Amino acid sequence: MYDVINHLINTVFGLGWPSWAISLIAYLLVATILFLVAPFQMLFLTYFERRAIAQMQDRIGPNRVGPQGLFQPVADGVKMFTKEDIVPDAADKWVHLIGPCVVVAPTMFMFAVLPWGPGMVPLDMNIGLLFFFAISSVSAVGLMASGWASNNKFALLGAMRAVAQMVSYEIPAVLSLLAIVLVTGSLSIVDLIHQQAGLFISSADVPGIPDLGLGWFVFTPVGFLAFIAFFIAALAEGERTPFDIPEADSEIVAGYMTEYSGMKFGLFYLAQYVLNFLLCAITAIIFFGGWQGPGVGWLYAQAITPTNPDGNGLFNVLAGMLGVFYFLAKTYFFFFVMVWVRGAYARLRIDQLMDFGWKFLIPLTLVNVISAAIWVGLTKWGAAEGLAFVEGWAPLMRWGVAFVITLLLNIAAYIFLARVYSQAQDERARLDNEVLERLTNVA
Amino acid sequence: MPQLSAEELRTRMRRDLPGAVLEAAPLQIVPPAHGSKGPFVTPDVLVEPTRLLDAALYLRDQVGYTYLSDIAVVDYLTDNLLEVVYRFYHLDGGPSLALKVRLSRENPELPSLTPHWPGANFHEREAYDLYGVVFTGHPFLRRIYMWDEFEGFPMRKDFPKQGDKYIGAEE
Amino acid sequence: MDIQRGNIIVMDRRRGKLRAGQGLLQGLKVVWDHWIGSFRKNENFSQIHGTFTIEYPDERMKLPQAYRNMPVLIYDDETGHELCTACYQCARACPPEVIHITQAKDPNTGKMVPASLEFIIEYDACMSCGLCAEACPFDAIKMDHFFELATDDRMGLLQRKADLNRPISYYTTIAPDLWDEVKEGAMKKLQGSIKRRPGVIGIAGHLSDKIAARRRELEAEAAAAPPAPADAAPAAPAGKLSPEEKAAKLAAMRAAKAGGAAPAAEAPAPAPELSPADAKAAKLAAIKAANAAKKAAEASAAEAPAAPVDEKAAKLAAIRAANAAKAAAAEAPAAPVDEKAAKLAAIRAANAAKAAAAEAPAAPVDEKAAKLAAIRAANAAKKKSE
Amino acid sequence: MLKTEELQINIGPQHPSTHGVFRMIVTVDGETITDLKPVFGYLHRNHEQIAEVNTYLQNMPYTDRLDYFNSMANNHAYALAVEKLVGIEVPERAEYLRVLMVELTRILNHAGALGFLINDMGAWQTQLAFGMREREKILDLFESASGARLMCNYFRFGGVARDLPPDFMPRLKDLLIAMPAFVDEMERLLRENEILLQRSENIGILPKEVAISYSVTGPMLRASGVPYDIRKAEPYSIYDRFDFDVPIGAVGDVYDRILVRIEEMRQSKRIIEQIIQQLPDAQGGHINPKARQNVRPPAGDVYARVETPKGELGFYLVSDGSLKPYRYKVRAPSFINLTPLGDMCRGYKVADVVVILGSIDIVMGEVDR
Repeated sequence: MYDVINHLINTVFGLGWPSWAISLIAYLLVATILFLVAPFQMLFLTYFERRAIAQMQDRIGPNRVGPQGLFQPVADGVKMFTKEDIVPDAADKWVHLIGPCVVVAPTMFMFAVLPWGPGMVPLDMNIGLLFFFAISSVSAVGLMASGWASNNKFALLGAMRAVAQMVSYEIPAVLSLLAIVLVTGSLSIVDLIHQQAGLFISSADVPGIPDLGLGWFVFTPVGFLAFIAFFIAALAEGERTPFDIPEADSEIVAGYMTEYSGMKFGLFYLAQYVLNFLLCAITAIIFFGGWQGPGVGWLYAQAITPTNPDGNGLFNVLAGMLGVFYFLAKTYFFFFVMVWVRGAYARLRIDQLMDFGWKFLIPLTLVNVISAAIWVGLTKWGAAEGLAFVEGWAPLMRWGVAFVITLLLNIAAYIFLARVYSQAQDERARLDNEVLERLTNVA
Repeated sequence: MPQLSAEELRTRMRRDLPGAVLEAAPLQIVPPAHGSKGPFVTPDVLVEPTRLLDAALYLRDQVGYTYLSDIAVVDYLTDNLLEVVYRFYHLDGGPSLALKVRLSRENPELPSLTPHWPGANFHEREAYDLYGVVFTGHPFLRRIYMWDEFEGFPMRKDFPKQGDKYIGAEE
Repeated sequence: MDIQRGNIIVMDRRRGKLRAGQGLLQGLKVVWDHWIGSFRKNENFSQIHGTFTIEYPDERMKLPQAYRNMPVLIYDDETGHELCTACYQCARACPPEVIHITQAKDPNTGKMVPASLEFIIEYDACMSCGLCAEACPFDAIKMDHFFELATDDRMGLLQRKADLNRPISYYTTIAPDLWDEVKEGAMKKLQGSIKRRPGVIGIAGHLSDKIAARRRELEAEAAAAPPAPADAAPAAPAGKLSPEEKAAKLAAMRAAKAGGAAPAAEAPAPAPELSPADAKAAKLAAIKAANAAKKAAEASAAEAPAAPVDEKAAKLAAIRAANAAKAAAAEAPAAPVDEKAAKLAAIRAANAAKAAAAEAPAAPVDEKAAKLAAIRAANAAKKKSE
Repeated sequence: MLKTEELQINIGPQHPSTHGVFRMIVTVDGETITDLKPVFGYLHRNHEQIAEVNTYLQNMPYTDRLDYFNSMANNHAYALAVEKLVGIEVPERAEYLRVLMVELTRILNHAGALGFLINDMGAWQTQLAFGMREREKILDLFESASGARLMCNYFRFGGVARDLPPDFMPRLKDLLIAMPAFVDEMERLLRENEILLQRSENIGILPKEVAISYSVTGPMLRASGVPYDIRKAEPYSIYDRFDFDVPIGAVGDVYDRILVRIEEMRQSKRIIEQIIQQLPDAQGGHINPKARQNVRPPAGDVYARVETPKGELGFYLVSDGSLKPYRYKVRAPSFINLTPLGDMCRGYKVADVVVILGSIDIVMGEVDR
């Protein structure tokens, strides 16, 4: 954005403004766009989810308000706004009010590091990924605050579950990203995307691969396993089925949201759907190349960039449009997968969720980190790091060996852990029965 | 399938549990207005109320009718008694065997079967709630349908069928 | 326990199988198939894919004939007579006791008539069980298919007879086969009860005024027609008459014959025209009928003491004369009438006149009755003249 | 020593997954249940006393309201009781129609019950929607035969209210084409799904002896390993003419209850196929011409029961020789199956309570009566 504004003001109009002014204009513009985009994402996602899940259930879904029911979320929003805001008598009123705000704010921050297209990132932080996940865990505070302040047993149970779940699932999420970070050697989200150029093989691993923007990490065993683990963790982070335990409507009514109504309730929804969008987006970015796709790289090479200030502004627009299209298509696909999963599965129990996170997902991601280390060693290291024997191999050969080894390692780890985990389940069942026998005094 | 008739059960119980089985007196449930259908003599086994538990356990342990299906109370107002019907089944199939107990309407009291058949729990609570039959030894004999403050036993034949005295009482 | 004709299956729990996500993938596959299938509609019962939503206000399910919602009363389109005879079978069969019936009485005799005066169903408490329709021996109460009964009026669901009446033609549109099954018996029973219903009793409320008016009109016409001399008839060749006119003529002739025999109905004014073919003629005929009726009433009043007729016949004649006069006075301008009804009325008038004539020679049975009839006739005549 | 306090939670009466107005006073230690007391009666309308002021036939529509999922099965039990009391013969064709309707009821109940159970586990209504789809088809058939979808009021003493309409059989045959696909699909969704296995295996175990002493009935009793099906144990109507199997469970947990219900749908389909084969040869009309509307049984008492989809539904009738029953007692399966709820839930988590409750498959209209 900075480059485009700079080009417009200083080159086209020749005004010669200082760079801080251009930065200010660019950021204001970007912030405005993002704050407009975020709620609309939420509106569209709710509509999208309701239609998609209705079709999975052989229904039609909302189709009355506007063309094909497109204005249904708007109608819902109007309803939300006009509803009475009820605060329970026994609630802690200020905390009750602050809770939803604290939940929403971090999700908005997270847009700051999200690249939408080539060169279209509000802020290219060199620790973007870290920022993203650090900020996302702040919302747990808001959840706990609102659950506590409601002074309702269901809300408290829900909040405790939410915090436990969020804290537990940060770990597999970050561990699975760690594998990718190991491979790329960078925490910058923009860097991650740039490294996914190529054709099924990242051009960062094997130089000279034709660049079709398809060198996604998901095509490597490390990336694939990391993707599965990360997506599962993302479902838990975003409180989606089968991990929507904090707001399990069939058990604890609505969890921490039980005592909220009107727009405060709407804020929780906003936060949840924006977070879901962001998680889908980050999945698309890290494992599926973000805006990478056939054609974007070539278009962007012609555009005005810091490295190529003489490019054509038209190509900025074209590359941006194509990149945003790829990015959103991938993001919505992942959201569709979330809806799909929601359509197919029941919900886990809180202790089973913990079991799954700690006993299966975290060991699996740890193994994956080892795989990533092997991958890095085989594809990137050389004599300097003490791996002289791979020096002589061709890059493709090195890539192939790394692929096979990590694939075998990951499959073995998966099967081993699945077996161990299901044995652990049986053991738990036996223990449960013992507890049951102790507690039950059946004649 | 076991096919034990009520008559056979009666003879067996007379033999094994002397004194527990009573002769069933005919019931005058037919109001005079309905003509001359005559009194009604039950074919089932009538048990002495205090020996009910013995009889039920005999049925379960000796005869093999382990499944307690139903406990029904009938209010025979003209005969001034409550009849409690216990219905047992054999899990190999076949028809039921019923034990009947007759109680006075003023002070109906029976030993509870809940300690031996936990499934009798709700049946007995229901009988207590609607008819006022007190089951001694029941672990949690509370009203089950009506609220705890309710007075009277709504299924008894002399309970007023019209009007709501509780609305009046609140005023 | 041994089981006849079958086995005991112990469900296979598939223990010992490695569970590593195959089941989850199977679930996803099922849902995916449904998502793909949802772009077309689920057409018949043998399909399990495809949307099966019926978008209710836009499309509606075809309700089966046996569908029952709320009970309605049906009446005959042709005569307007309700099938209900107020036998109380439905009220007795109704479990929540929401049917309330009042039986109609003959205003003159005070006797019960096989028709309902008022028929109330509390729709709000009705449980649509259909026992009333099953219990009805006259097939007068049927279960409607209309289900959009929501209302914001608290008493709006208390349905009176006027709200409950539906024509048979309506019922045949919703349940043709069910009506065909019972049609014959129902119509036979209806004819039986029509015979025992005087006046407009038993006719659907919104039709009763109309039918009564039409009847009176036609009776007046018939009363006007009788005096037409038989030799005045051939003014127009018979072959050129339309069937309706022919029928009317026939009726008029019949009435005239009867009227001629009856001294009470004798009227001097001859009707020059044949039949009320056009408005003008009708008006003329009506006026003439009024006159005739007046005269006839006077005559009967005068002659009553002299020739005491049977009480019933006298009363009938008097009422009829009064009605005819009233109708003639009030509705003389009301122009062309229904030909069929005219025919019916004419025939009926003729029959009545004939009956009166037949009974006139019969000796006075009861002095008191004769006197009463005479007084009544006189009163009627007086009223008419006023 | 660290001391933790137990928390009392009211689940219900206004709760998304209590299947009506049902309340459970749950005492939890953390998330583990230490005590559970069911409280009900919110829907109590003294059904039994209403029945005492009605004539025998007038009670028929009221039995629909007991378990509004299976009105046909309720009708059947009541009709059997009165027929036994009065001594009315039922023509053969009517018996076939009765069994046909009751077996369709079983399929629709189990389809719905499984859907609701999975919904209680937290699925977003997909399984329920699939179950409801098949249920709607069956309800369409009911509507065309009896006139109503839920409150069928179809049975009469001595037969059924109406014969089948002409389009019933083709539609039923269509339905039977869809039925195996539907059951297989349900099985694929439920049987091996790891999440569902985790939620249902070894949850809410009711051992065989305990189940018998608790007098539970129906699929719950069979899931506990007792092959007691009234259709086999004391064949009523014409159930002795059909071949069908009795599925039983090995452990008696929620998973077994799911499996038993799936298998019972298959067996019901088998019975319906046999009915379609035998129905054209059946003698007699749809109603016994001698059976009138108002029955006046001799003084006496009778108990008749049927195997409804939920279990043993029994009617205990005492007649004083008048037009109205002197005593009318309903032995409701949902009500009795609730008895072991407290003991089944103890030691499990809060989330399991709703699953165990869902696996009992209660309908509050029948529990509260």
